[in-house]
Parts: sequence; structure tokens; C-alpha cells
Amino acid sequence: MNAFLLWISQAQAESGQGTFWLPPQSSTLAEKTDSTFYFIYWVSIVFFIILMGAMLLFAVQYKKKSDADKTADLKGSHVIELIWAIFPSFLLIAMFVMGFKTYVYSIVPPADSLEILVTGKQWNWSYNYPNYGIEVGAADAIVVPKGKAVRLRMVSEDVIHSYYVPDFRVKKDVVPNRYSMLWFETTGELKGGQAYMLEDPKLPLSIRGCESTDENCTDGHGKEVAEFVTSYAKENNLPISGEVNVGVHQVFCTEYCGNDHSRMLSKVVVLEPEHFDIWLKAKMDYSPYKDKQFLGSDGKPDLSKVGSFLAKNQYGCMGCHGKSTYPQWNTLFDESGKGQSRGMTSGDNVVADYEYISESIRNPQAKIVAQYANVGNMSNYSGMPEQDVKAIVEYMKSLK
Amino acid sequence: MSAHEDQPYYHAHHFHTMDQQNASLKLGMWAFLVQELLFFSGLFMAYISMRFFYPETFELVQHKNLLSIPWGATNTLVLLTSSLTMALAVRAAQMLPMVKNDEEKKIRKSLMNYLLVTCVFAGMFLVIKYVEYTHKIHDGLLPGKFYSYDAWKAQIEDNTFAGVVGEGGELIITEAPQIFFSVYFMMTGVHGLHVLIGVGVILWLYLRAKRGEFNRENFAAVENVGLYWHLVDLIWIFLFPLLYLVQ
Amino acid sequence: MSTSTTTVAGTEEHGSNYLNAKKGIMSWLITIDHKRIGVMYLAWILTFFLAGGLLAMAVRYELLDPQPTFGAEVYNKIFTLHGAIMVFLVLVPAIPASIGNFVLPLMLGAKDVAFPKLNLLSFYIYVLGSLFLIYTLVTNQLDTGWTFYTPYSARTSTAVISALTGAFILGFSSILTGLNFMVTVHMMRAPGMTWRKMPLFIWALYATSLIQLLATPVIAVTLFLLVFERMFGIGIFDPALGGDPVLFQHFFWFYSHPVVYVMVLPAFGVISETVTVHSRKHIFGYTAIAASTIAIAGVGFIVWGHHLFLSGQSELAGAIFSFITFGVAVPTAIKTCSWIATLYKGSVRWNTTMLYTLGFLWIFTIGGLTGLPLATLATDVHFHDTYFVVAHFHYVMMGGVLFALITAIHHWWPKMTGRMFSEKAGKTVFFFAFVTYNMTFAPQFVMGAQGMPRRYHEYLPQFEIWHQISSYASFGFGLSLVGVLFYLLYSLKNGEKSPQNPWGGVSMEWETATPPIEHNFEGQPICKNGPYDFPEIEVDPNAAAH
Amino acid sequence: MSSHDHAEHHVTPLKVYFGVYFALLFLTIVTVGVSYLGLPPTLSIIVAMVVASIKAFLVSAWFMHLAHDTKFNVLFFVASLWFIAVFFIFTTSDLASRGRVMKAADTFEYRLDKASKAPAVK
Repeated sequence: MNAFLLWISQAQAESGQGTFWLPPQSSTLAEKTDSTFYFIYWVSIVFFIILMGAMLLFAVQYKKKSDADKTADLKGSHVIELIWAIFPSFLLIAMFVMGFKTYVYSIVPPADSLEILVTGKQWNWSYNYPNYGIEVGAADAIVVPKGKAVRLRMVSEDVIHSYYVPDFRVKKDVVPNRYSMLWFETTGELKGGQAYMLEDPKLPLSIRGCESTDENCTDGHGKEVAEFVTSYAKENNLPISGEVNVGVHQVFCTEYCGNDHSRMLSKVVVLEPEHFDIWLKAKMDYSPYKDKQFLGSDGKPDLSKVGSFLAKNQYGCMGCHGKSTYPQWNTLFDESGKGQSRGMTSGDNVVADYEYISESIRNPQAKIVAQYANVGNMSNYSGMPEQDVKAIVEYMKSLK
Repeated sequence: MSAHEDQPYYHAHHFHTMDQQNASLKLGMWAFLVQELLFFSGLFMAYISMRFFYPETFELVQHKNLLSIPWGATNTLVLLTSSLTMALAVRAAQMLPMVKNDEEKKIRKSLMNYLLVTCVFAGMFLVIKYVEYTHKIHDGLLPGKFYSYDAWKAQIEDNTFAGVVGEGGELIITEAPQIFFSVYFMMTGVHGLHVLIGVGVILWLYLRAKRGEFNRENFAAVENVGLYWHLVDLIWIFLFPLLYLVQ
Repeated sequence: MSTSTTTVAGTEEHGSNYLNAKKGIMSWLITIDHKRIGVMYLAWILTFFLAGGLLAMAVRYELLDPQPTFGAEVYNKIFTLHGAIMVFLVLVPAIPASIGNFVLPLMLGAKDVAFPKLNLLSFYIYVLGSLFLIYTLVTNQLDTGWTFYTPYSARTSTAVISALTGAFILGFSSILTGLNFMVTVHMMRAPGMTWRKMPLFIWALYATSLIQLLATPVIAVTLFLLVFERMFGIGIFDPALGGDPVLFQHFFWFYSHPVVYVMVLPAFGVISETVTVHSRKHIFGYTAIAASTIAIAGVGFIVWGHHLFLSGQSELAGAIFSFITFGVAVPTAIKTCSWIATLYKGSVRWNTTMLYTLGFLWIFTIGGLTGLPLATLATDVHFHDTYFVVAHFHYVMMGGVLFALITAIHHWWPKMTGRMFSEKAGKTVFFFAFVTYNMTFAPQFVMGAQGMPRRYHEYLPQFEIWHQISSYASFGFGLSLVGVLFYLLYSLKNGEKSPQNPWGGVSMEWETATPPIEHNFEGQPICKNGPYDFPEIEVDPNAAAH
Repeated sequence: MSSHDHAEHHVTPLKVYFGVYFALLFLTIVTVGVSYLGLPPTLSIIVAMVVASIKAFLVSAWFMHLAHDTKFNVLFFVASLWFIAVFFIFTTSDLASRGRVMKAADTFEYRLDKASKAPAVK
């Protein structure tokens, strides 16, 4: 069986994709890690064949023939024992050294690396570019430049999570009340954003982070970023070389963190450095209240549209509220925009209005709807500015 | 080997000799003590790490004498004395003659007295602990979220890790003082539980001694309870300075 | 050796053995006979293995396709309870408490363990603890994962406290068993049985009991503190209250790494017995194996940090732990090589027991080798908490321990029951079990290496094919285990009576009647020869030099 | 058989017991006394632990008869201390060396962030 496996791994290694064993190499670390792995892998294969070969050989050759069988008087041999005690130790030490070197490389980020603050909370990742004051919402992907060192400084708001990007071979637990960190420098080919659209519709809705109803919703992170950059460049007629290519990489949470652990996913979108700079600019002077697509007929921003954007892309509300098991927003107000009354765990009923909702956003545990008593605690958004709350309330009203 | 008939009732059939039986019981007891030690090691590790994280807190708490050293010291003396009397009890049991005669009666009496005294001291220890606990509870110096001592109330209510501005105006982190009392109650609580159990088994020994079950060949029970009691003492020898004294 | 003929003859006459010496259910419930206690353990453990197995099937069923089937809440509870039951109720006591209890005094030539009443007590403590876990199972279940990591375990609304109490109690059962065995090995050896004449299974149980004594109290105190963390928020482990979750992981793994040796060392011991008896050869390198058993037990205590490489443990500590971890590989390699070398120039019986022994060697070698990339810092960063790890520890724990347990059951089945099972059925089932086992867990290495994280109830479609192979194979494996159970139970009634020494073993448990009499031996047996001096061995003068 | 485990009853003379007892009392007074000197934390910990260890030695050696006990019981007791030491040393070595490589990952810095935001109390 193993012979077959290693034949495959060879075959796949030729094509640029990931091998039979490992996903594509998309960071400088990946190459080092993989070479360590394949060293261990080949050593293991060799030893496995030797040991199991010997075992089967002996078992067959010395199979019991008759009750008259005589067996050899072998109580052991110090020479042989020493050989198989000492010889493997050298290989083991070699493994340790290789692993250690690579590890040291992986824990010491270059001084000039771009810092991104990653916040994990049940159950989504949100990002912040402290040096540029850019917030990236939970529903969006983190965007990084190709070939530049990126340093993630990570902290959790509730339980332990773990940030894992298989293509980069990086992983680190994200612990509450304490920074943990990983860094990577991406490599590999970038493709048109469209390229990543093909596979995505196959994903389960929940993993795509779509609203539970929207069947043909696709996860277009790559596409979105590419279009965002191109359109901004066009508007401000910045020089832009050719099509904006992106690399999209899957992010997992690998430390069990509760119900939606397996839905706590995100994406890393890689851009060419010059495209990344444009993206930064675009992000920095972007505001949904100015965004054309959200402007109403009267030229003022249409708050419900803005609210929809904020809820989905900036604050990641839909990460939970988009799923049927969590409090649904479309039942808060009726057609006429009149607040509906709902029963609380405390027993009394509360009519949904601006005060109630802003309280529920800033201090979610204050009033809990009985029906949703145990879907887990919503993390509080005490810092959310007034106008954003207004916009989101408008969005809720617009939902039917 | 001894056939079952001529064995005394306390000699279990599957042992060849009383020596083998006693040695086994003693080794078993040591094994038990060893696991007790490792159980406590966890609590000590908790102490070490919490002290490591919040040195100022620990120093502050002990600096402000939130624990009463006199009470602690008295308890130490009480426990040490009980340890002595227990040792003497074991010594008496070692010398109990095989035959029931006047000498046996005399030594048995002393054995019973030593056991009783040990119990009394153990009781004193628990009473003093009770007094201490009631003070703590009254002041609100309680573990974890029940902690409500005024000086740091503010910090505990909003679980923020507040700082104290030191003389030089620098920021000293004295976060989460309730943790000291978590550690304090965990350690002394578990230790107190062991004392309580000790009282129980010593009384049991007293009754057995009264029934004259022991002699110089069969006193493993006394010896082993003795070992247990000394271990309880041993633990306290470390608890006392760590919690009360070190600043 | 010892009292051979007389004993056998003696028992043939009055024909009484430990099974029929006393009658009635009470005679079992209040027995202090280590053999009966061992049998009761075995029954209880197998029952829970069945429960845990069904939960495992449920896990595999959920993972048949990427979309949720039972949904997150249910799935999290299923895998948690699977883990908790398998670790605390099955794997830890599996070999020592059941087989060990039965065989240890017999092998030592003793009439019983040192403290028979304590032995019964630890059985009932075990039962009590298991009741707590059952209570958890039927009330609010548990969704923390068997590792109880804080702060999640301090927050979740499930019945953590009852589960912790259960595990806490089970810990003491394990401690007392260890204590009992340790003293027994020291004090109860038959005249003539020196340390160097002890069967390697005894060495393994001895090392195991030391680990149980030294490591288990620490998990006890850990769970104790965690209970108070939940009740009083003492804030030692919960970061929101100022504690340190990584500290909890240190506490937890200081026990939970050594405990994998509590599980697997007895398995090694079993293999050392069966590989010799069924190849009629002296073990290759007795001293080396005995020494490496103790070495593994010792070194196993200082490698726990390799579970914390990514948890926020300092890089320095990580490096140290990684290095020491490789130290465990050496004695393990020595053992494996010695077992294989033992087959050389032997007369290997291809019976069920030997097949499972060879199966163990295959599975354990894979399990051991796949441990290497996990011990290596850089590669562990990639594999940690993926299905690669899941596959690895299932190969070592489940494959290793379970196959060894089945080996042991087959090897000592005649001794326990006085009946022979059907070799034909045994061999047939073995091949199914072996193939389906590998098909279940080998694919998990691949998807893990590809980045499939563990504890996911829904996943990216690219992993679907591997999950499906794994799931379907696992159902097959489950069936073949039922098969094993079936033909063994069948043999109880219909199996032919076993001769006094069916395998021609020369260690002391084969010296007494089969099944043994109530007090194991008539009179005091004397240990004359070593446990592996088989009559078939041709003593040639050259080798005598060794 | 296991005759090496045979422990002969050694009846300790009374004066040894009382000697040990008074030594313990004396050491208790010493350690309490020292605590009033207000030594710097590290030093006071060291002193207190040294004194405690001496007391522990006295208790285990004479009250618990290890001085006359079988070698294995002594070995076993010492071994357990060794494993406790392993537990302490390895765990503290982690605590003590955290965030050395990656300054920004330093536990303390995060707490400072929080603390500077939190209300300062006198």
C-alpha cells in the first residue's frame, strides 16, 4: 500500500498543484516545512518496508511445520541491539534539527513585516490593519501583498481558537487576554479572481457564509477584491498594470471552539504589491456612506443599503444571524416598519424599536429573546458608532 | 509456609508471613502517600504560576496582612505537636506485647491516650481554621467571583485588569487579587479536608486499640495512619510560609 | 517446573475452579478473587467499548457527506462522549484492570494480589465513575471534547461538572489498581522468581502501575480545580478571570501524555508474551525490552509539552519538549525490532492469536512512524489538530491497544473460560478486521496532511472522498469486532474443553489448572525456569555465551 | 523470596522524638521571625523554603521512620519528589520564557494595553 502511495506522491509532485500528501506550497515557509516532511516521510517508508518485510519474511519462512519443530536458542545479541538502538537515533536527531531550524525561521518575523491584528470570536475572524486604520469585516477576506512578510498579531475575545492556513503551513492558537503571532511571506502563481469562483459554489451554504436561503450565492472573495481594486483605480485613474490577479487561500479554525467551530472559516487573498497599495488606498478612503451603489435617488446614502453592507461585510452579523438557528431579523418589523413585540427570558415582552436594538447590539446580554435563550452569547459591539446602528436598524426594517 | 489453620485471624491467607504482610501494607501506604504528594503538587503548581503572573498581587495581599500570621503560627505549632503525639502512639504500638497482660494493658492505655490527644489537637487545628475562614468570609475575601473586598471591588466588578499607580507614578499591575484567595482557599481547603479525614481514621484506630486488636506483630494500621498524619503535617509545613509569611 | 503434575491431577479430581467454586450472582458481586474481578472488569469495559464504538459509528455517519446530518450541537456531543468514554472508561483500564488483574498473580505464582479487598473496591469505584459518565450521557451530555480545554469548558452549558466528577472518580480507581499491582509485584513473587525471571507482561504492568500512581493524581487535582473554576470562577484557568488556559493544558497533559503509556505499555507486554509463546522462541533481548519498558515510562513523563507546540507555550519549552519526545522513539524502536527478531528461526503458529500479534506490529509501526512528523516542530505546525493527528493516535491507541487487547483475550481465553474458540472463525474475522481497520484510518492521514481540521461536522468537498472511504470502512470494522465478540461468546457454551496448557506456555499461569482453582495454586509453587524457556528450543553451546 | 523488603521494627528512643519536635518548634519560630524582617520577596521565599525543607526532612526521616525504612520506600519517596520537580521545572520554564522570541507576543504587553485602558485604582 505504501509503495502505491509514494508512487502517487511522485506523480502529483510533477504538476504544480499540491502533492498527494500536501496542499500547494504558497509561502516561503511551505517549501522548508515540506522538505522536512519528505525527509521524515522517506525515512519512515524505508523503515516500514524493512521492518514489515522482515516480519512477513520470518512469519512465512519459519511457519510452524510440525510439532517436532525445533527453534533456535537466541536470547539476543548486544551488537544487534546496540545497532538498532543507536543508528536510528542519528536520524531522529537529524529530524529534530531540520524541524527546529524551520521552526526558528517560522517564529521570527522580519522587522519590516506588515502587521495585521486578527481577532477571533465565536465564530468568525475579523481583521484590522493598525498602521492604516483599516477594518476588514468578518465576512470579507484578509488581503495581503505577495512576496512581502506579513505578521498576524492575534487575540481571542472568548475561547481559544486557532488560525490555520494549510497552503502556508502556518498555524497558531489564538488565546484570550494574550497576543499570539504567526507570520508568512506568500509565493506562488496568482490567477484571475474568476478562477476561484469555479469551485466555490460546491461549498455548503454555511461554509460560504451565505444567508440560509440564498442557493446560488457564491463566495467571490477573490473576485470582489479584484473588482474593488480595478474600479477604484479606474475612478481615480491610477496607473494599473494589466488584469488584477489574486491568490485565494483557505483559513480554518483548528482549535475546537463550540457549535460553529467548523464554520469559523476565512480566506486570505493575495495581491501583487502594487495592486495591494491601491487596495490600501481604496480601503482607507472608502466609506459605505459615500459608496455610489448605496446612494438613494435623492443623492443621499440609502441607509438600508448601507446597513446591509455593514451587517454583512463590516460587522459580520450575518455570520450568525444569516443562519436559521439564530435570531432572525426579518421578523423584527412588519411591512409598515412597525416594531414587533417579542418574549424575553425575563418573562416580559419587549417591542422592537431603535432603543431596544441599539441596546441589544451594544450589550447583547441585557435582554434575551426566550426562544433564542441558548444559541450562545453574542459578543458585544459597544464601540459601534451611532450612525452605523441607525443604518442597520433601517436595514432590518427593509427586510421582509 | 504456614498452613491457614495456625495463622492468627489478622494474617491474610495469601501472605506467607506477617513480615511480608506488614511490609506490603507499608509499601502500599507509601505508594498512597506518593500519590497524595502529586495531588498536592498540582495545587502548589497553581500557586507558583499565579504568583508568577501576579507577583505584586501576592506581595500586596501579604503586605497588607490580610492573613493573620499569629493564627497561622499557632496552627503550625498545634499540628506539629499532634504529629509528635502520633509518632509516640506508633511507638507505643510497636512495643505492645503479644500476650494480654498488665504490661500490655499499660502500654495499650498510653497508645489510646496518645491517639486521643492527637485527635484533640487535630480538632483545635480545624477550629482555628474555622475562625480564620469566618473572618475571610465576613470581609468578603473569597475565591473567584465571590471576592468582594472593598479595596479592589471596582476591579472585580468589571473584569478589567486594572493597575495601581505606584509611588513613582509608574503603573503596577495588581490585577485579579481574588486569585490569591482562590489559591488560598483551594490549598487550605483540601488540606483541611485531609485533617478531617485524619480525625476520622484516628478515632477508628482508638476504638480498635480499645478492643485490643493491636500487638507488636499487628500494628500496621497504626503505623500507616501515622504516616498519613505526618504527611498532612508535611504539607502544612510548606503551606504556612507560602501563604502567610512570604512577602 | 513447580508443582506441575500434582496440581493438575489434584484439580482433575474435584474438578472445582474459580468459576464454579462459589455459585450465585452475589458470589460474584462481593468476590475478592482477582480472577473474578478481572472478568467483571472485562465485561464492563467491553460494554462501554460497545457504547463508544456506536458513538464512533455515529461520528463517521455524520462525516459521510460535507453537509451537516445531525448538526453541530449533536455532533460535538457525539465526538466528545466518544472520546471521553473510550479514554477514561475503556483504554485506561482496558488491559491492566481486566487481563492484568486476571493474569498478574497467576504469572507471579501468587494466591492473589496484595490487597484483594482494595482490588474489589477499585472495581466499584470504577463502576461509580462510569455511572457519572452515564448520567452525563443521559442528561445534558458534554460538548467540550474529552480534553476539557478551558475557557470553553468553563463556559459551555453542558453537564461538564458531572463528567469531571466521573473522570475524577475513575482516576482513583486507576490509582488504587496501580498501587495494588505495584505492591503485588514487589511482595508476592513466588520463591525463585527473581526480577530477571519475571515475564515481560509483568514488567509492563509494573511500569504501568508506577505511571498510574505518579501521573493520575495530577489529573485528579486538575479536574478538581476545573470543577471549582466552573462553580466559583476561581480564575486559575479562565483567562477572563485572570487565569491562564495554557496552564490548564500543562496540568492536563502532564497526566494525559503519560496515560497513553498506561494504555500502550500493557499492550507491549501482551505482545511480548504472545510473540514468544506462539513462535516457541525465547524473547530476543529480554533485558533490552524490560529496560525500554521502564525507560518509556520514565521519559514519557517529560514530553507532555509536545501537545502545546501551538498553544502559546514558549518557543524554548517547545524545542526542549520536541527534542525529548524523540527520546521516546528509541526504546519503542528497540521493542519493535526485538519482537520481529523473536520470530527469526522460530516455529511460528499461524493461529488467531499470532495473526493479531502480527496485526498489532503492522499497525503500531505505522502509528509510531507517523508520530515522527508530529514530534518534529516544523511539521507539527502543519499537522497539529488535523486528521493526521486523529489518524495517528487512533493507530497507536485504538489500533495498538485494541489489537493487543484482542490478542490477550484470545491468548488467555482458555485460561479464563476453560473453552477453546473456533480458530477458523478467528482467522476469517481477523482478515476483515485488519483490512477494514487500515482502510478506516489510512485515508485520514491523507486528508489530514491536506489540511482537514479535526472536530468539524461539515467540511470542504475536496475531502469528501477520503471521508467516505473512512466511514464505509469503519462500519465494516465495527461489524468484524461484533464478529469477534460473537464467536468468543459462542465458544463459552459450544467451544471444546481446553486442555490444561493449550499453547504450551511455560510462564507460571500455565502451571495451574485451566481454568484456575479458587486460590490459583495448590500449595506454594516454586519458579524454576524463565518464562520463555520453551522445550522446543535447541540449546546450542555457542549461544550459551550470551 | 522478597526478603530484601523485610523491615525490622526499629523502636526510636523517646529523646530522638522530642529532639526532632523541639527542632521543629525552633524552626517555626525562626521562619515566622524572619517574615517580620521584611526581606525582599525572592530572598524571603528562599529562606522560608529552605527552613520548610529542613522541617520536612526532619519529619520524614524520624517521625515517618524513613531513616530506618527499607531502601525502596525511601527511593520511592524521593522519586515522587523528583517527578514533582519535573512537573514544576518544565511548567515554570515555559511560564518564564514566554514571549522571549516574539516581543509583541509577550503576555505582559497585552495586559499593559488592557491596564492602561482600565481605570487606575489607588
